[in-house]
Amino acid sequence: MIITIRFFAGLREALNQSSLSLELAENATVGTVLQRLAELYPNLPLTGLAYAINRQYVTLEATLKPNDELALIPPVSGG
Amino acid sequence: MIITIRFFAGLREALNQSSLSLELAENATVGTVLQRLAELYPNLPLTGLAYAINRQYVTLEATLKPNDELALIPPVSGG
Amino acid sequence: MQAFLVTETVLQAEPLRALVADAGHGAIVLFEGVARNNFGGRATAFLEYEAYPEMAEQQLALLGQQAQAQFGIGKVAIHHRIGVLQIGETAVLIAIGSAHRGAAFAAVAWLMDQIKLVVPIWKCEHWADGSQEWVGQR
Amino acid sequence: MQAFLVTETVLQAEPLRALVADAGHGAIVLFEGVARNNFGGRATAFLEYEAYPEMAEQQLALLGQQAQAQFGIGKVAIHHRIGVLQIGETAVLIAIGSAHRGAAFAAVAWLMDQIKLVVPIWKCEHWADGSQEWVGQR
Repeated sequence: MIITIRFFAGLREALNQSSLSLELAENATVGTVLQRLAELYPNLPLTGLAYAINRQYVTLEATLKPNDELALIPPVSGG
Repeated sequence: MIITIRFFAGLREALNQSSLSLELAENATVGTVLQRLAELYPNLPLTGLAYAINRQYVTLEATLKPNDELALIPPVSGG
Repeated sequence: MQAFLVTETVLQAEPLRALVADAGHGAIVLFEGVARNNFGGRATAFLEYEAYPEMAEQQLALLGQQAQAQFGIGKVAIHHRIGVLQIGETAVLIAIGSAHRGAAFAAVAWLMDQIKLVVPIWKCEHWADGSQEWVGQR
Repeated sequence: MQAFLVTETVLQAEPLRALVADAGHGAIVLFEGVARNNFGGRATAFLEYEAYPEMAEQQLALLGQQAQAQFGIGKVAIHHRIGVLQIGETAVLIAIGSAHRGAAFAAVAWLMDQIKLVVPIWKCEHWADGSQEWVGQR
Protein backbone atom coordinates (compact mmCIF):
# COMPACT_ATOMS: atom_id res chain seq x y z
CA MET A 1 0.00 0.00 0.00
CA ILE A 2 1.00 3.61 -0.44
CA ILE A 3 0.72 6.32 2.19
CA THR A 4 1.67 9.99 2.26
CA ILE A 5 3.89 11.45 4.96
CA ARG A 6 3.86 15.17 5.73
CA PHE A 7 6.75 17.11 7.27
CA PHE A 8 6.69 20.47 8.97
CA ALA A 9 8.98 23.14 10.40
CA GLY A 10 12.47 21.88 11.29
CA LEU A 11 11.70 18.41 9.96
CA ARG A 12 10.58 19.79 6.62
CA GLU A 13 13.75 21.87 6.41
CA ALA A 14 16.01 18.96 7.41
CA LEU A 15 14.45 16.83 4.69
CA ASN A 16 14.08 19.70 2.25
CA GLN A 17 10.60 18.51 1.33
CA SER A 18 7.14 18.83 2.78
CA SER A 19 5.75 15.42 1.85
CA LEU A 20 6.76 11.98 0.70
CA SER A 21 4.92 8.91 -0.60
CA LEU A 22 6.00 5.61 0.83
CA GLU A 23 5.25 2.00 -0.21
CA LEU A 24 4.51 -0.11 2.87
CA ALA A 25 3.39 -3.63 3.70
CA GLU A 26 -0.22 -4.05 4.90
CA ASN A 27 -0.70 -3.42 8.62
CA ALA A 28 2.38 -1.24 8.87
CA THR A 29 2.30 1.00 11.93
CA VAL A 30 3.54 4.53 12.58
CA GLY A 31 6.55 2.88 14.20
CA THR A 32 7.25 0.99 10.98
CA VAL A 33 7.32 4.25 9.06
CA LEU A 34 9.70 5.85 11.55
CA GLN A 35 12.09 2.90 11.26
CA ARG A 36 11.97 3.15 7.47
CA LEU A 37 12.63 6.90 7.57
CA ALA A 38 15.55 6.41 9.96
CA GLU A 39 17.06 3.96 7.44
CA LEU A 40 16.44 6.25 4.46
CA TYR A 41 17.59 9.44 6.22
CA PRO A 42 19.98 8.57 9.07
CA ASN A 43 20.43 12.22 10.07
CA LEU A 44 16.73 13.08 10.32
CA PRO A 45 15.74 14.28 13.84
CA LEU A 46 12.91 11.86 14.65
CA THR A 47 12.73 12.33 18.42
CA GLY A 48 10.11 14.27 20.35
CA LEU A 49 7.51 13.96 17.61
CA ALA A 50 3.75 13.50 17.80
CA TYR A 51 1.86 11.66 15.05
CA ALA A 52 -1.42 12.19 13.27
CA ILE A 53 -3.19 9.95 10.79
CA ASN A 54 -5.69 11.80 8.62
CA ARG A 55 -5.48 14.80 11.01
CA GLN A 56 -6.15 12.85 14.21
CA TYR A 57 -3.46 12.37 16.83
CA VAL A 58 -2.41 8.71 17.14
CA THR A 59 0.29 6.70 18.94
CA LEU A 60 3.31 4.86 17.52
CA GLU A 61 1.30 1.61 17.51
CA ALA A 62 -1.47 2.90 15.19
CA THR A 63 -1.79 0.93 11.95
CA LEU A 64 -1.97 2.58 8.56
CA LYS A 65 -4.44 1.99 5.74
CA PRO A 66 -3.90 2.61 2.03
CA ASN A 67 -3.84 6.32 1.10
CA ASP A 68 -3.59 7.43 4.73
CA GLU A 69 -1.92 10.76 5.40
CA LEU A 70 0.60 10.47 8.22
CA ALA A 71 1.87 13.74 9.71
CA LEU A 72 5.04 13.89 11.78
CA ILE A 73 4.47 16.73 14.23
CA PRO A 74 7.43 18.40 15.92
CA PRO A 75 6.78 20.22 19.22
CA VAL A 76 4.20 22.87 18.33
CA SER A 77 4.75 26.54 19.11
CA GLY A 78 1.72 28.43 17.89
CA GLY A 79 -0.04 31.23 19.71
CA MET B 1 -18.09 76.73 57.39
CA ILE B 2 -19.89 75.61 54.26
CA ILE B 3 -19.42 72.26 52.53
CA THR B 4 -21.03 70.65 49.51
CA ILE B 5 -22.63 67.22 49.66
CA ARG B 6 -23.14 65.14 46.52
CA PHE B 7 -25.77 62.46 46.07
CA PHE B 8 -25.92 59.67 43.50
CA ALA B 9 -28.18 56.93 42.18
CA GLY B 10 -30.91 55.89 44.62
CA LEU B 11 -29.89 58.54 47.15
CA ARG B 12 -30.09 61.28 44.54
CA GLU B 13 -33.55 60.07 43.53
CA ALA B 14 -34.78 59.79 47.12
CA LEU B 15 -33.66 63.37 47.77
CA ASN B 16 -34.62 64.58 44.32
CA GLN B 17 -31.40 66.57 44.10
CA SER B 18 -27.79 65.80 43.24
CA SER B 19 -26.06 68.20 45.64
CA LEU B 20 -26.65 70.31 48.71
CA SER B 21 -24.69 73.00 50.56
CA LEU B 22 -24.60 72.71 54.32
CA GLU B 23 -23.46 75.12 57.02
CA LEU B 24 -21.45 73.26 59.67
CA ALA B 25 -19.44 74.04 62.79
CA GLU B 26 -15.63 73.83 62.46
CA ASN B 27 -14.21 70.30 62.88
CA ALA B 28 -17.48 68.67 61.90
CA THR B 29 -16.98 65.06 60.76
CA VAL B 30 -18.67 62.93 58.13
CA GLY B 31 -20.68 61.47 60.99
CA THR B 32 -21.87 64.96 61.95
CA VAL B 33 -23.16 65.46 58.41
CA LEU B 34 -25.01 62.16 58.43
CA GLN B 35 -26.72 63.04 61.71
CA ARG B 36 -27.76 66.40 60.29
CA LEU B 37 -29.10 64.78 57.11
CA ALA B 38 -31.06 62.25 59.15
CA GLU B 39 -32.68 65.12 61.05
CA LEU B 40 -33.43 67.09 57.87
CA TYR B 41 -34.66 64.08 55.85
CA PRO B 42 -35.89 61.36 58.19
CA ASN B 43 -36.76 59.01 55.34
CA LEU B 44 -33.40 59.18 53.54
CA PRO B 45 -31.73 55.73 53.26
CA LEU B 46 -28.34 56.47 54.86
CA THR B 47 -27.17 52.91 55.55
CA GLY B 48 -24.55 50.97 53.60
CA LEU B 49 -22.85 54.09 52.29
CA ALA B 50 -19.20 54.84 51.66
CA TYR B 51 -17.87 58.41 51.94
CA ALA B 52 -15.41 60.46 49.95
CA ILE B 53 -14.02 63.91 50.72
CA ASN B 54 -12.68 65.68 47.66
CA ARG B 55 -12.80 62.37 45.73
CA GLN B 56 -10.84 60.31 48.27
CA TYR B 57 -12.50 57.57 50.28
CA VAL B 58 -12.64 58.43 54.00
CA THR B 59 -14.23 57.00 57.16
CA LEU B 60 -17.08 58.37 59.27
CA GLU B 61 -14.53 59.99 61.62
CA ALA B 62 -12.89 62.16 58.95
CA THR B 63 -13.12 65.90 59.67
CA LEU B 64 -14.27 68.39 57.07
CA LYS B 65 -12.67 71.68 56.04
CA PRO B 66 -14.38 74.71 54.51
CA ASN B 67 -15.45 74.16 50.88
CA ASP B 68 -14.88 70.41 51.02
CA GLU B 69 -16.92 68.22 48.69
CA LEU B 70 -18.39 65.28 50.56
CA ALA B 71 -19.81 62.47 48.43
CA LEU B 72 -22.21 59.88 49.83
CA ILE B 73 -21.56 56.76 47.85
CA PRO B 74 -24.17 53.98 47.71
CA PRO B 75 -22.96 50.46 46.89
CA VAL B 76 -21.35 50.81 43.47
CA SER B 77 -22.38 48.62 40.52
CA GLY B 78 -20.28 49.63 37.55
CA GLY B 79 -18.67 47.28 35.04
CA MET C 1 -7.08 59.43 23.77
CA GLN C 2 -7.33 59.48 27.56
CA ALA C 3 -6.38 56.13 29.15
CA PHE C 4 -8.91 56.36 31.98
CA LEU C 5 -12.19 57.85 30.95
CA VAL C 6 -15.86 58.04 31.94
CA THR C 7 -17.92 59.08 28.94
CA GLU C 8 -21.43 59.27 27.53
CA THR C 9 -20.27 58.33 24.03
CA VAL C 10 -20.06 54.83 22.54
CA LEU C 11 -16.90 52.95 23.58
CA GLN C 12 -14.52 51.86 20.85
CA ALA C 13 -12.01 49.07 21.25
CA GLU C 14 -9.52 49.89 18.52
CA PRO C 15 -8.20 53.23 19.90
CA LEU C 16 -7.83 51.67 23.36
CA ARG C 17 -5.95 48.71 21.89
CA ALA C 18 -3.59 51.12 20.13
CA LEU C 19 -2.95 52.88 23.43
CA VAL C 20 -1.63 49.72 25.12
CA ALA C 21 0.27 48.22 22.16
CA ASP C 22 4.06 48.02 22.41
CA ALA C 23 6.79 46.21 20.46
CA GLY C 24 7.79 44.39 23.65
CA HIS C 25 4.30 43.01 24.31
CA GLY C 26 3.36 39.48 23.35
CA ALA C 27 -0.18 39.73 24.71
CA ILE C 28 -3.07 42.13 24.41
CA VAL C 29 -6.27 41.47 26.33
CA LEU C 30 -9.45 43.39 25.69
CA PHE C 31 -12.40 42.94 28.00
CA GLU C 32 -15.86 44.33 27.35
CA GLY C 33 -18.61 44.37 29.90
CA VAL C 34 -21.77 44.42 27.80
CA ALA C 35 -25.38 45.35 28.59
CA ARG C 36 -27.24 42.06 28.50
CA ASN C 37 -30.88 41.28 28.13
CA ASN C 38 -31.40 39.88 31.62
CA PHE C 39 -30.14 40.04 35.18
CA GLY C 40 -30.59 36.94 37.27
CA GLY C 41 -33.03 35.73 34.63
CA ARG C 42 -35.27 38.82 34.80
CA ALA C 43 -35.72 40.52 31.40
CA THR C 44 -33.97 43.87 30.97
CA ALA C 45 -35.18 46.54 28.51
CA PHE C 46 -32.12 48.81 28.79
CA LEU C 47 -29.54 49.99 31.31
CA GLU C 48 -28.64 53.37 32.69
CA TYR C 49 -25.31 54.15 34.31
CA GLU C 50 -24.59 57.12 36.54
CA ALA C 51 -21.14 58.13 37.78
CA TYR C 52 -19.34 60.49 40.07
CA PRO C 53 -17.21 61.11 37.00
CA GLU C 54 -14.25 63.04 38.39
CA MET C 55 -13.72 60.52 41.18
CA ALA C 56 -14.47 57.53 38.96
CA GLU C 57 -11.72 58.50 36.51
CA GLN C 58 -9.29 58.98 39.40
CA GLN C 59 -10.21 55.57 40.80
CA LEU C 60 -9.81 53.90 37.39
CA ALA C 61 -6.34 55.43 37.00
CA LEU C 62 -5.41 54.31 40.51
CA LEU C 63 -6.54 50.75 39.74
CA GLY C 64 -4.49 50.84 36.55
CA GLN C 65 -1.37 51.83 38.50
CA GLN C 66 -2.03 49.16 41.11
CA ALA C 67 -2.49 46.50 38.41
CA GLN C 68 0.82 47.48 36.80
CA ALA C 69 2.63 47.25 40.15
CA GLN C 70 0.92 44.05 41.26
CA PHE C 71 0.93 41.99 38.06
CA GLY C 72 3.80 43.48 36.06
CA ILE C 73 1.66 44.26 33.04
CA GLY C 74 2.93 46.85 30.57
CA LYS C 75 0.14 49.29 29.81
CA VAL C 76 -3.50 49.51 30.77
CA ALA C 77 -6.45 51.67 29.79
CA ILE C 78 -10.06 51.62 31.04
CA HIS C 79 -13.09 53.41 29.64
CA HIS C 80 -16.53 53.33 31.25
CA ARG C 81 -19.69 54.46 29.55
CA ILE C 82 -22.50 56.25 31.39
CA GLY C 83 -26.02 57.27 30.42
CA VAL C 84 -28.53 55.03 28.68
CA LEU C 85 -27.19 51.80 27.14
CA GLN C 86 -29.16 49.56 24.83
CA ILE C 87 -28.77 45.78 25.07
CA GLY C 88 -25.49 44.72 23.43
CA GLU C 89 -23.73 48.05 24.00
CA THR C 90 -20.44 48.11 25.87
CA ALA C 91 -20.49 49.52 29.40
CA VAL C 92 -16.83 49.04 30.29
CA LEU C 93 -13.77 48.40 28.15
CA ILE C 94 -10.41 47.33 29.58
CA ALA C 95 -7.29 47.05 27.42
CA ILE C 96 -4.06 45.53 28.71
CA GLY C 97 -0.73 45.14 26.95
CA SER C 98 1.77 42.78 28.55
CA ALA C 99 5.01 41.01 27.74
CA HIS C 100 3.38 37.72 28.79
CA ARG C 101 -0.24 36.63 28.78
CA GLY C 102 -0.47 35.20 32.31
CA ALA C 103 -0.01 38.61 33.91
CA ALA C 104 -2.59 40.15 31.58
CA PHE C 105 -5.22 37.47 32.38
CA ALA C 106 -4.68 37.85 36.13
CA ALA C 107 -4.77 41.64 35.91
CA VAL C 108 -7.98 41.89 33.87
CA ALA C 109 -9.89 39.62 36.27
CA TRP C 110 -8.61 41.60 39.26
CA LEU C 111 -9.45 44.93 37.63
CA MET C 112 -13.06 43.95 36.96
CA ASP C 113 -13.48 42.77 40.55
CA GLN C 114 -12.04 46.05 41.83
CA ILE C 115 -14.11 48.21 39.50
CA LYS C 116 -17.24 46.61 40.93
CA LEU C 117 -16.02 47.35 44.46
CA VAL C 118 -14.54 50.83 44.48
CA VAL C 119 -15.30 52.87 41.35
CA PRO C 120 -18.23 55.25 41.98
CA ILE C 121 -20.47 54.18 39.09
CA TRP C 122 -24.00 52.87 39.48
CA LYS C 123 -26.16 50.75 37.24
CA CYS C 124 -29.92 51.13 37.02
CA GLU C 125 -31.78 48.17 35.52
CA HIS C 126 -34.75 49.27 33.50
CA TRP C 127 -36.73 46.06 33.48
CA ALA C 128 -38.80 44.90 30.55
CA ASP C 129 -41.93 45.29 32.73
CA GLY C 130 -41.33 49.06 32.93
CA SER C 131 -40.04 49.23 36.51
CA GLN C 132 -36.50 50.21 37.41
CA GLU C 133 -33.97 49.47 40.13
CA TRP C 134 -30.50 50.64 41.18
CA VAL C 135 -28.52 47.43 41.41
CA GLY C 136 -27.29 46.60 44.92
CA GLN C 137 -29.45 49.28 46.59
CA ARG C 138 -32.81 48.81 48.27
CA MET D 1 -16.61 34.66 8.65
CA GLN D 2 -15.29 31.24 9.70
CA ALA D 3 -15.05 30.86 13.50
CA PHE D 4 -11.91 28.70 13.40
CA LEU D 5 -9.44 29.76 10.78
CA VAL D 6 -5.77 29.53 9.85
CA THR D 7 -4.92 32.28 7.40
CA GLU D 8 -2.08 34.21 5.79
CA THR D 9 -3.99 37.47 5.90
CA VAL D 10 -3.91 40.09 8.67
CA LEU D 11 -6.19 39.20 11.61
CA GLN D 12 -9.00 41.59 12.48
CA ALA D 13 -10.65 41.75 15.87
CA GLU D 14 -13.95 43.41 15.00
CA PRO D 15 -15.46 40.66 12.79
CA LEU D 16 -14.48 38.03 15.36
CA ARG D 17 -16.06 40.08 18.14
CA ALA D 18 -19.26 40.31 16.10
CA LEU D 19 -19.26 36.53 15.70
CA VAL D 20 -19.37 35.90 19.47
CA ALA D 21 -21.71 38.75 20.48
CA ASP D 22 -25.14 37.83 21.84
CA ALA D 23 -27.88 39.71 23.69
CA GLY D 24 -27.52 37.28 26.61
CA HIS D 25 -23.78 37.90 27.03
CA GLY D 26 -22.48 40.28 29.67
CA ALA D 27 -18.83 39.66 28.83
CA ILE D 28 -16.71 39.64 25.71
CA VAL D 29 -13.01 38.78 25.97
CA LEU D 30 -10.61 39.30 23.10
CA PHE D 31 -7.09 37.96 23.36
CA GLU D 32 -4.34 38.76 20.89
CA GLY D 33 -1.01 36.97 20.82
CA VAL D 34 1.31 39.51 19.21
CA ALA D 35 4.73 39.16 17.56
CA ARG D 36 7.09 40.86 20.00
CA ASN D 37 10.57 42.22 19.54
CA ASN D 38 12.36 39.70 21.71
CA PHE D 39 12.19 36.14 23.02
CA GLY D 40 13.84 35.49 26.35
CA GLY D 41 15.61 38.82 25.92
CA ARG D 42 17.12 37.98 22.50
CA ALA D 43 16.21 40.51 19.80
CA THR D 44 13.76 39.31 17.13
CA ALA D 45 13.63 40.81 13.63
CA PHE D 46 10.40 39.10 12.54
CA LEU D 47 8.48 35.85 12.99
CA GLU D 48 7.35 33.17 10.61
CA TYR D 49 4.55 30.73 11.35
CA GLU D 50 3.93 27.45 9.56
CA ALA D 51 0.86 25.27 10.02
CA TYR D 52 -0.64 21.95 9.09
CA PRO D 53 -3.63 24.08 8.23
CA GLU D 54 -6.40 21.48 7.75
CA MET D 55 -5.56 19.77 11.04
CA ALA D 56 -4.90 23.05 12.86
CA GLU D 57 -8.38 24.35 12.03
CA GLN D 58 -9.90 21.05 13.18
CA GLN D 59 -7.97 21.25 16.43
CA LEU D 60 -8.99 24.86 17.03
CA ALA D 61 -12.65 23.95 16.52
CA LEU D 62 -12.27 21.00 18.89
CA LEU D 63 -10.72 23.23 21.55
CA GLY D 64 -13.58 25.67 21.09
CA GLN D 65 -16.13 22.92 21.71
CA GLN D 66 -14.21 21.68 24.73
CA ALA D 67 -14.03 25.20 26.17
CA GLN D 68 -17.80 25.63 25.76
CA ALA D 69 -18.47 22.31 27.52
CA GLN D 70 -15.89 22.82 30.25
CA PHE D 71 -16.41 26.48 31.16
CA GLY D 72 -19.98 27.16 30.03
CA ILE D 73 -19.04 30.05 27.77
CA GLY D 74 -21.47 31.08 25.06
CA LYS D 75 -19.57 31.45 21.81
CA VAL D 76 -15.93 31.23 20.83
CA ALA D 77 -13.89 31.92 17.71
CA ILE D 78 -10.15 31.54 17.09
CA HIS D 79 -8.09 32.76 14.15
CA HIS D 80 -4.38 32.03 13.72
CA ARG D 81 -2.15 33.79 11.26
CA ILE D 82 0.65 32.04 9.37
CA GLY D 83 3.46 33.24 7.13
CA VAL D 84 5.75 36.17 7.90
CA LEU D 85 4.69 38.48 10.75
CA GLN D 86 6.32 41.80 11.52
CA ILE D 87 6.79 42.92 15.14
CA GLY D 88 3.45 44.11 16.54
CA GLU D 89 1.31 42.00 14.21
CA THR D 90 -1.25 39.63 15.68
CA ALA D 91 -0.46 35.91 15.48
CA VAL D 92 -3.52 34.55 17.24
CA LEU D 93 -6.87 36.08 18.05
CA ILE D 94 -9.38 34.52 20.44
CA ALA D 95 -12.86 35.94 20.95
CA ILE D 96 -15.20 34.68 23.65
CA GLY D 97 -18.75 35.74 24.45
CA SER D 98 -20.14 34.65 27.79
CA ALA D 99 -23.06 35.38 30.11
CA HIS D 100 -20.55 35.97 32.93
CA ARG D 101 -16.94 37.13 32.86
CA GLY D 102 -15.41 34.51 35.16
CA ALA D 103 -16.07 31.69 32.70
CA ALA D 104 -14.64 33.76 29.84
CA PHE D 105 -11.41 34.56 31.72
CA ALA D 106 -10.90 30.91 32.68
CA ALA D 107 -11.63 29.73 29.15
CA VAL D 108 -9.29 32.13 27.38
CA ALA D 109 -6.34 31.19 29.62
CA TRP D 110 -7.07 27.49 29.10
CA LEU D 111 -7.44 27.91 25.33
CA MET D 112 -4.06 29.61 24.97
CA ASP D 113 -2.38 26.87 27.02
CA GLN D 114 -4.03 24.20 24.85
CA ILE D 115 -3.21 25.94 21.58
CA LYS D 116 0.45 25.87 22.56
CA LEU D 117 0.20 22.15 23.31
CA VAL D 118 -1.88 20.54 20.59
CA VAL D 119 -2.49 22.77 17.57
CA PRO D 120 -0.06 21.94 14.74
CA ILE D 121 1.41 25.40 14.19
CA TRP D 122 5.09 26.25 14.47
CA LYS D 123 6.90 29.51 15.09
CA CYS D 124 10.26 30.32 13.59
CA GLU D 125 12.16 33.15 15.27
CA HIS D 126 14.14 35.19 12.78
CA TRP D 127 16.65 36.79 15.12
CA ALA D 128 17.96 40.30 14.67
CA ASP D 129 21.45 38.82 14.06
CA GLY D 130 20.17 37.10 10.89
CA SER D 131 19.97 33.55 12.21
CA GLN D 132 16.72 31.65 12.61
CA GLU D 133 15.30 28.96 14.86
CA TRP D 134 12.12 26.86 15.13
CA VAL D 135 10.98 27.44 18.70
CA GLY D 136 11.04 24.31 20.85
CA GLN D 137 13.00 22.27 18.29
CA ARG D 138 16.75 21.67 18.26
